[in-house]
Amino acid sequence: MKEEHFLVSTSPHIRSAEDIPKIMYAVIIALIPVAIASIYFFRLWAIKLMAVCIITAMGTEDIFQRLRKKDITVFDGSAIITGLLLAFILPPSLPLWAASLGTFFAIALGKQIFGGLGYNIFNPALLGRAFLMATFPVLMTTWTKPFSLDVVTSATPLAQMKFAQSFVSHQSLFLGNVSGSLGETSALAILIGASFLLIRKIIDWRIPAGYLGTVVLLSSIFWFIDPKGFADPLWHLLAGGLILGAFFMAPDMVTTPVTKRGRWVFGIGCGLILIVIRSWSGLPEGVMYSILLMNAITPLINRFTHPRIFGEQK
Amino acid sequence: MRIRSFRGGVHPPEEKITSQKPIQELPLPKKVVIPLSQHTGVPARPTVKVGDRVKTGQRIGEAQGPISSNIHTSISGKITSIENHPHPLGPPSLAITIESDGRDEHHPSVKHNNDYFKLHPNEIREIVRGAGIVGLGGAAFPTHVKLSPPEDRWIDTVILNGCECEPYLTCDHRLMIEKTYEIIEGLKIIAKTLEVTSCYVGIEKNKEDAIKAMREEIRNKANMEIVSLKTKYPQGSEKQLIEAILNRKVPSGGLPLDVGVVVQNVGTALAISEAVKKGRPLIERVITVTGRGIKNPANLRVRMGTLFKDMIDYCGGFAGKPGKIIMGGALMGFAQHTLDVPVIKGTTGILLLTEDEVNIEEPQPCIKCARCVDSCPIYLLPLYLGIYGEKELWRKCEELGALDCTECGCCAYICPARIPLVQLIKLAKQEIAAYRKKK
Amino acid sequence: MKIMSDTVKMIAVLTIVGLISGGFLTFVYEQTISKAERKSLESLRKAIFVVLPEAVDYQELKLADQILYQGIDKSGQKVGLAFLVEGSGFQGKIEIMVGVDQDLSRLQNIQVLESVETPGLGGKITDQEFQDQFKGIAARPKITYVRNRNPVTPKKPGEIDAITGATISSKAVADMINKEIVRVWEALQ
Amino acid sequence: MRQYILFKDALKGLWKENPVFRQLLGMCPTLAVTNAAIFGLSMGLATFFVLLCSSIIISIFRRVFPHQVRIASFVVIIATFVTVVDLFLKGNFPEISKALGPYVPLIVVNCLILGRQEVFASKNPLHRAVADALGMGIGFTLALIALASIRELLGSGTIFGVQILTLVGEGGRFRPWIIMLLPAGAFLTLGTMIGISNFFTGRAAKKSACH
Repeated sequence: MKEEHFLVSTSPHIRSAEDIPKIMYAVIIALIPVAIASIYFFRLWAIKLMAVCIITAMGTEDIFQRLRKKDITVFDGSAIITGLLLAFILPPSLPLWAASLGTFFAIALGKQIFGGLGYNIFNPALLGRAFLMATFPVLMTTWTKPFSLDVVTSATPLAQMKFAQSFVSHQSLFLGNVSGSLGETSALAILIGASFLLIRKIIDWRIPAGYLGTVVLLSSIFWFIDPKGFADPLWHLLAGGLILGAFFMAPDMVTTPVTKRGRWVFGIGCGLILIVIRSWSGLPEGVMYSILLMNAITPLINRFTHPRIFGEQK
Repeated sequence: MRIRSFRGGVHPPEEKITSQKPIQELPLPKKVVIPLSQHTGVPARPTVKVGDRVKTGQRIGEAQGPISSNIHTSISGKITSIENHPHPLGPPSLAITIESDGRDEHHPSVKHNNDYFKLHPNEIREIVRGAGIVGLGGAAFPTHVKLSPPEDRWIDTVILNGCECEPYLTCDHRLMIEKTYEIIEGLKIIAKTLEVTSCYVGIEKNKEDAIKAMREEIRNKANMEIVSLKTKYPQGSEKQLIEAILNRKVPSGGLPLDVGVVVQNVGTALAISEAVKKGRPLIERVITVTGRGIKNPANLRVRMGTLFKDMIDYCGGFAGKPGKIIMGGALMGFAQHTLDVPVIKGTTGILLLTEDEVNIEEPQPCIKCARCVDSCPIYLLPLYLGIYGEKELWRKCEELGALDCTECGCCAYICPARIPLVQLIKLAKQEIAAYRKKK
Repeated sequence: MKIMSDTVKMIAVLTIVGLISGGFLTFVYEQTISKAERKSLESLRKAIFVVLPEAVDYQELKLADQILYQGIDKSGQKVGLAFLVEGSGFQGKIEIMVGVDQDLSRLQNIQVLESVETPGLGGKITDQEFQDQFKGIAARPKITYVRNRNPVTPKKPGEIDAITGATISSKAVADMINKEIVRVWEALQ
Repeated sequence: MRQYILFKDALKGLWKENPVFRQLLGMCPTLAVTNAAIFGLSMGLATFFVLLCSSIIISIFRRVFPHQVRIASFVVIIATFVTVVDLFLKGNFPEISKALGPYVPLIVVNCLILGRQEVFASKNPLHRAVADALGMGIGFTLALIALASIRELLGSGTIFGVQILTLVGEGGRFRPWIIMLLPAGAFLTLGTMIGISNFFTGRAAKKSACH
C-alpha cells in the first residue's frame, strides 16, 4: 500500500458546524421580519435608510481593514448587522447623509478603532446612535407617523407619556402602528425574529429575561404605588425600543459577559438603568444608554463572576 | 426517572456507524510491534533479546517502579529487533518486533484457574499486575495501582464506565452486548478486591441494547445498578461520570479516590476477568475501525502490536482520499502521520476521516460568544485561557485553572471562531509545569 | 553646620520667592480689580435697563434675603422691578435678570446672564429669539412651555415655545422665573 | 552652531515634540476650552505667557533654588504669573474670562509648564530656555487653535466667529455637529489628530529607516 500524506493536528478532530458567518447570518435572518415591518410602516424611508446604513457599514469596514492591512472580512455578516441594527434605531425621516455619517462612526469608532470584530467594548450600532444623538439632537428626535412619506412630526409614545401624560393603546404598540425608530415600533415582528434566535440558541435567553423581567417587576411596583404617574408594566415592555434592544442589542456576544451569572447581572442592570432613565431623567427613552452603560462595566462583571472550577475547594 | 448527567458538555454527531456490527477476529498478523511504553508511567524494561523465540502471552517487558506495567507478546514467534519504532502517542520509542511463526502457541503461564473465586484480594492484585492490565478506555493507567488504594482511603463505590461518549467508537458498546457475563464477572472481581458493596455501570442512553443486556445480566443482584445516562460528551470522563451517577465532585487536582470511588472501563473489567479466570495477560483488545475514510468499518478483536495498515487492509482499505488517521476518538484522539504504528493497550479505535472532512480553518478573532464557557465540564473560561495563551501570559492561565483542564476538547469543538483552544491550553500546562519545576 | 546652612537657605529662598510674588500680585491686583469690578457692575446695570426698557435709573431695594432693582423712568415714575434669578439647568447654573411690572403681573423682558447649557441646544436660551418670547407675557398664574407647537395654534397667555431638543433647559428657565416671582411677591406682601 | 541649537530648541515644540500631539501634555485645557477658535487662542496665549515668563525667571535664578524646594519655588513662580493672566483677562476681557472659567487658574497645574521648567529651564541658560518656551508655547497655541477651529467649524460652522458653512436655517445645507461642542467632541478631534500625526510620523520614521 502506498504511503499517503496524512494531516497531523491536535485534538479535537471534528468541529461543530456553527462558525462566525453562520451565527451572523442567523442574526440577519432573524432581523428580516423587523425589516419587513419597518418597510410596511415607513415605506420608502425604511428601504432607503437600511440600504444606506448597510452600504456605509460595509464600506467603512473595508476601508479600515485596507488601511490597517488586515484581511477583508466585509462579508462575514457583522458589518451588515451593525448597519441594519443602526437603521432600525434611527428615526425614519433622518436625512440619509446623517445616517451614513452615523454608520461610519459606528464602525470606525465603535469597532475598528478597538481592533475589529471581537475587540469592541460597546455595541457599535448603539454607539453610532449615541453619536448621532449628541450630534444632531433635533434630527434624532423628529419622528414621523407610520404610513406617511411626509415628515409630520409626532412625538413617540414614550415622549407623549413623559411630557404630556398621555398613553397610546397596547394594541398599537404591539403591532407597531406608532411613531418611533424604524425597527422598534412593531413588537410582533421583533418577537418573531427573536424566537428564531432563541430556538437556534444564537443568543442567551438570560439577558433578555433579566432585562425584561427587571423592567416588568420594577414598573409593576411603581405602577401599583402610583398608577397615574407611571405606565403599566405591559406598556413599558411594548413602548420604545425595549424589545428590540433586549433581543438584538443587549445579547450581542462581543460586548456582554461570558458567564451565565454575569449575563443575569448584565440583564438586570440594564433593566434597572432603563427604569431609572424612563421614570426620573430628562430623556424619554433609556434603552440605548442602559445597554451602553452595562457594556462599559462588562469587563468588571466578567471579573467578579468567574465560575468556581469543578471540584475547587472553598 | 430523570436521566442523570453533568453540567456543560457538547453534543457532537454520534456517528456510531459500527454499533450493530459484531466483533470480528482479525487474522493473526505476520508481525507485531510492541512498544515498551503503552501505559501511563515509566516504560517497561525488555526481558528478551533479539533472536529469542517467544510464545503467546510470554512476558517480554518488566514493569519499572510502582507506576508501570508489564508487557507481553501477543503472538508466538521470533524477536527480530528491539529498536525505536513510530509510536501512536508521540515520538518513536523503544519497541520489540516479533515475526510470527503462525502457530500462536501459548506460553505455559497462561492457564485456567478454576478456583478463582477463592482468591484473596492481594492475590488478585498480583494477577492483575502480572497480566499488565491498564485502563482500556484510552488513558492506559495501570489498573493494579487503581486497585490498591492507600490504606487511609475509604473506597465505597466502583463504577464501570460504559459510556463511550466519543463519536464513532463502538468497541465498548459491542463488548457489553457480546461479553456481558464476563464484564459483570470482572466487576465482581474488582468489587471483591476493593471490598466495596455498591457497584454501578454507567451507560449512555444511545446504547439501549447494551443497557438491556447488562440489566438482564445483573438481575437479582442487590448491590449493582445499571445507570442510563444522557448522551452527551464527555459523559465518560471520570469526573463527569462520578458527578452524574453519585453527585460527588472530585476535588480540583484530586483523584476519584478522594471521593471514595474507583472507575474502571468495561473493557478493563473484561481483561481482569480473563486474567483472573483464564490466566490470559493483556495481549488483545477490541478496537473500532471506522469513519467515512474506510471501506468496511468494523469492530475488531486484535492482538497488541498489530500495525494500523494490517487492520485497514482487512477492512477493505481507504474509501476515497484519506485526510486524517486518528488513533482514538474524534475529540481526544491522536492524529497519526504514518500507518506504520502499532495498536497499543490504550487504542480504542482507528478513525479515518476523508480529505473533505478535514478542513483546516484559519482561526478568527474571538467574538466572546462564551459557548466554550457554557460547554466546559470543568467550568473553566477557555476563551481567556486562549487569549492569555496566545499572549504567553502563563501565570494568568494558571490563575484561571489551566491545570484543571482535562483536554476533553468541548471548547475547541464548539468554538465558532475555530480557535485552537485545546492546543493553547496544553501549551499553557506545559509552560506552567516547566516554571513550577524551575522554582 | 552644612545641614544647618542648607535648611536656612531653603527657608530663605522660599520666603523670598513668596514675598516677591506676593508683592507683585498685590500690585497687579490693585491695578486690575477696580477695572474688573467696574465691568461686572456695568454689565449688571446694562441688564437692568434691558429688562426694564422704560427705566433710565434704578434704586436697590433690599428685601429679606434678596435685592430688587426698582426701575425709575425719566419722570421719576416707578416702571417695574428687576431681579436676578438663579437656578440649575441641564448642565449647571443659569443666571437670569428678569424685569417685571410693578404688580408682578407681566414680564417686561429677561436677559440670560450666565449659562453653561449644551452649546447648540440648551445653549439657545441665550439666543435673542428665545429670550424675546418672554417680552410682555403674563407672569401669572405661571409661565408655561409647549413642545413641538403646531404653528397654527395660537399661544395662550404666559406660554412660550420650548427649544426643540432642549426641553429641560427651557423648562428650567420657565420654572425658575415662576418660582422667583412667587417669592418676590410673597416678600413684598 | 549656537544659533543652530537655539533654532532646534525652538522648532522642536512646533511639531516633533509638540506638547499636545506628541507629548500629550496639558490635556486639561486642551480638551476643555477648545470649542471655539477664539477660546483656543486665548488659552494658548495665556499658557504661552506663563510659560515664557516663568521660564525666564527660573532660568535666570536656576542656581539659586535649593534642590529640595525647587518644585515648590517653581509652583509659586508659575502661580504668580497665572494669577496675573487671570486678573488681566477678568479686567479686560470678561467674556473670555467667563468662558474659560476655571481653566485659567488651572494653568498652574498644567504639566506642560512645570514639565518644561523641570526638564529644561532649570537646567539651561536663559537664551535656550527662552527658545524652548517660545517653541513650546507657540506649538501649544497652534495646536489649540487647530483643534478649536475644527471643533468650531463642525460644531457651529464658523471659525473665529466667521461663518464658513451656511446653516440649514439660513439657506445653507450645513447642520452643526453639536457633539463637536461637547467634551466628547474634544476627545474625538484630539484622538483623530493624534492618530493622523502618528500616521505621518510613523511613515516618516519608516522612510528614514529605508534610506
